[in-house]
Amino acid sequence: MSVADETMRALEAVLFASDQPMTVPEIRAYIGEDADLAAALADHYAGRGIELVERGGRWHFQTAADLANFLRRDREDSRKLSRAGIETLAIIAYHEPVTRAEIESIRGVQTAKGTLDVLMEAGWVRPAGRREVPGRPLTYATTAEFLTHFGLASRRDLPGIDDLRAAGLLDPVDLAFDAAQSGDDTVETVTQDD
Amino acid sequence: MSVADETMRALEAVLFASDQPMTVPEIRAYIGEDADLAAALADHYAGRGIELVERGGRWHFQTAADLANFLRRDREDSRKLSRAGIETLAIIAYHEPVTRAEIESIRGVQTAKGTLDVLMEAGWVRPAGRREVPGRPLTYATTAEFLTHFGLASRRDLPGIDDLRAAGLLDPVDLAFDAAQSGDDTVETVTQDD
Amino acid sequence: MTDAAETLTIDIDGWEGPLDLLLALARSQKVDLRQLSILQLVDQYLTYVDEARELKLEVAADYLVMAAWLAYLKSALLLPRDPEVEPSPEELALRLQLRLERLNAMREAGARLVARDRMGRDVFARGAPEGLRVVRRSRWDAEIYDLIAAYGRISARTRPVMHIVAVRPVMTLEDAIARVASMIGERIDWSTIESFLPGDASGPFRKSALASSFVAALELARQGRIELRQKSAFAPLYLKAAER
Repeated sequence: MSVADETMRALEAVLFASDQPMTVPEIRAYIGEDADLAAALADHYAGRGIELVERGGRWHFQTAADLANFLRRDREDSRKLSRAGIETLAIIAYHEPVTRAEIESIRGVQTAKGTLDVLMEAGWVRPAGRREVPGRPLTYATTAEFLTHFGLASRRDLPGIDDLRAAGLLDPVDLAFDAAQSGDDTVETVTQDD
Repeated sequence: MSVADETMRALEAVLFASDQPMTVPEIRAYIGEDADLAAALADHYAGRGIELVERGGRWHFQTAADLANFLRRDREDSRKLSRAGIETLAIIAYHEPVTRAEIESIRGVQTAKGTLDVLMEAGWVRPAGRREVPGRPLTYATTAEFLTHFGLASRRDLPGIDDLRAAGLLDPVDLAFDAAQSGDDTVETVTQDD
Repeated sequence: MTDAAETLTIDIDGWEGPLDLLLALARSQKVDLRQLSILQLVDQYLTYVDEARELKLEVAADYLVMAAWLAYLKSALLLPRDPEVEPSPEELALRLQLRLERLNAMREAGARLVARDRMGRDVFARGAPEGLRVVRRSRWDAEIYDLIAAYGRISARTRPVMHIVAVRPVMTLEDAIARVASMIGERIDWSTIESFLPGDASGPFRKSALASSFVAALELARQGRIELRQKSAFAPLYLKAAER
């Protein structure tokens, strides 16, 4: 294409600016010339990031189909799991398979539907069949991805209650401190003081 | 440009598909490569019916200006600005950031509330923080969209801004007055009688 | 704007304030604003306002204020200079000229700006962009410590509550009763309650032993097995086996 070709340039501009694919008569109304140039212009764009294509007698520019993957990008927002989320996940990990009612009874607090959704979205929790009791409640279990994320070879690697106690994680001082920090849970003082 | 150059093609497609002008970091988020290619791609389009231009650090495709006559059909200037609007916009663009009082002192007339509103609604003017003087007046400045709309690569491209600055015409009257008083001849010429 | 002076006579509403009108009049002099004749400008303005009033047009107050100020400026420029008057009329004239220059500069800049190739009027963006997509995904973050700490927290909170009383150095009431009862038989005379405490008792244990021994003494006294004596409040408390 000769860059100096005014009609070709006008055709290019008109097709670019149009918000609709255009028929040859429509193009002619703008550039007032033979609009067969469209085919020539299409050749010029062949193999480029932009293509000029004809669909049902109408011409339009579009991005090359093979570049579709560039027109979207994933954005990952790193988000911290809420306290309810991490507690629910811990209960599932320690007690799986476990129903929602059981989770609530262990946590002592109602579990919002959204909390389980988040854990499933994160890929750490999956539905694990129904329990064969009245109501047939759905149970939940952790996934392989859960193990990978937390660096566990298996669920048996999770520290037991005795380990937790030894690590001070059942220590009421920490518990009281946590509660004071987050200000949400009231803490029953479980053990002694001097 | 080598047609086979995948990154160039991707850049072309992304800029073509975007409904907004894009900064280099934004482009990079999509094509994941050095986005300096924009300038090279712009060269490739030079003289064509479509051009790739940079406005305020953001790139976009647009039709070549000299083809306006082909494209104006059925289009009217929907953004007809009042004289007050044009003057106010010019004052903001050439003086930014500028307070409303400063705008009024140049125009010698109060600025109707609607004038600034119209400019902000058009997306050409934005509040630009307060000036740290008594009363902390709000200042105004132009936007990236202003540059895009008026085809300016940056504020340095404002018509005649260098000449105006050199002539002191962007300085406040008080400053210009002091300069004139400190020994040149302008006082004589203004007072002469015909 | 070339024949501004003539069209002015009928169109006062078209002006954006007195400065705008002055600028139009100044431009009608067809000279660089720096060569402007202020006296001529004053005359032009006053004539204009007079004509407008003859036509019984409403003349806004700020135009009249400007007219009065310009009339003063004119007389000051024409009369012999009074060095006492500050600022001098020449300075006032210069300021007016500077203001007109600035307004004129912005007016011309505005005209050049709007005459540019404008988006949507002269140049056009793509009519039907496909648009770019951002697929947002949350990457949830949690550490193994958070997980096990959470479980610890739940366990601590909800496990059957078990009150464990630590092994504390105490003397129970039973021990104290047995101890005081056995020792009292060996005492002939009145003995202070402290003498019934274990010799090595100290700290919290001594306090506990003292308290328990006191309660034990009261219990034994109630049973009639010992007698108590105290001379006054906080005086030493003495114990002796009851005489039967």
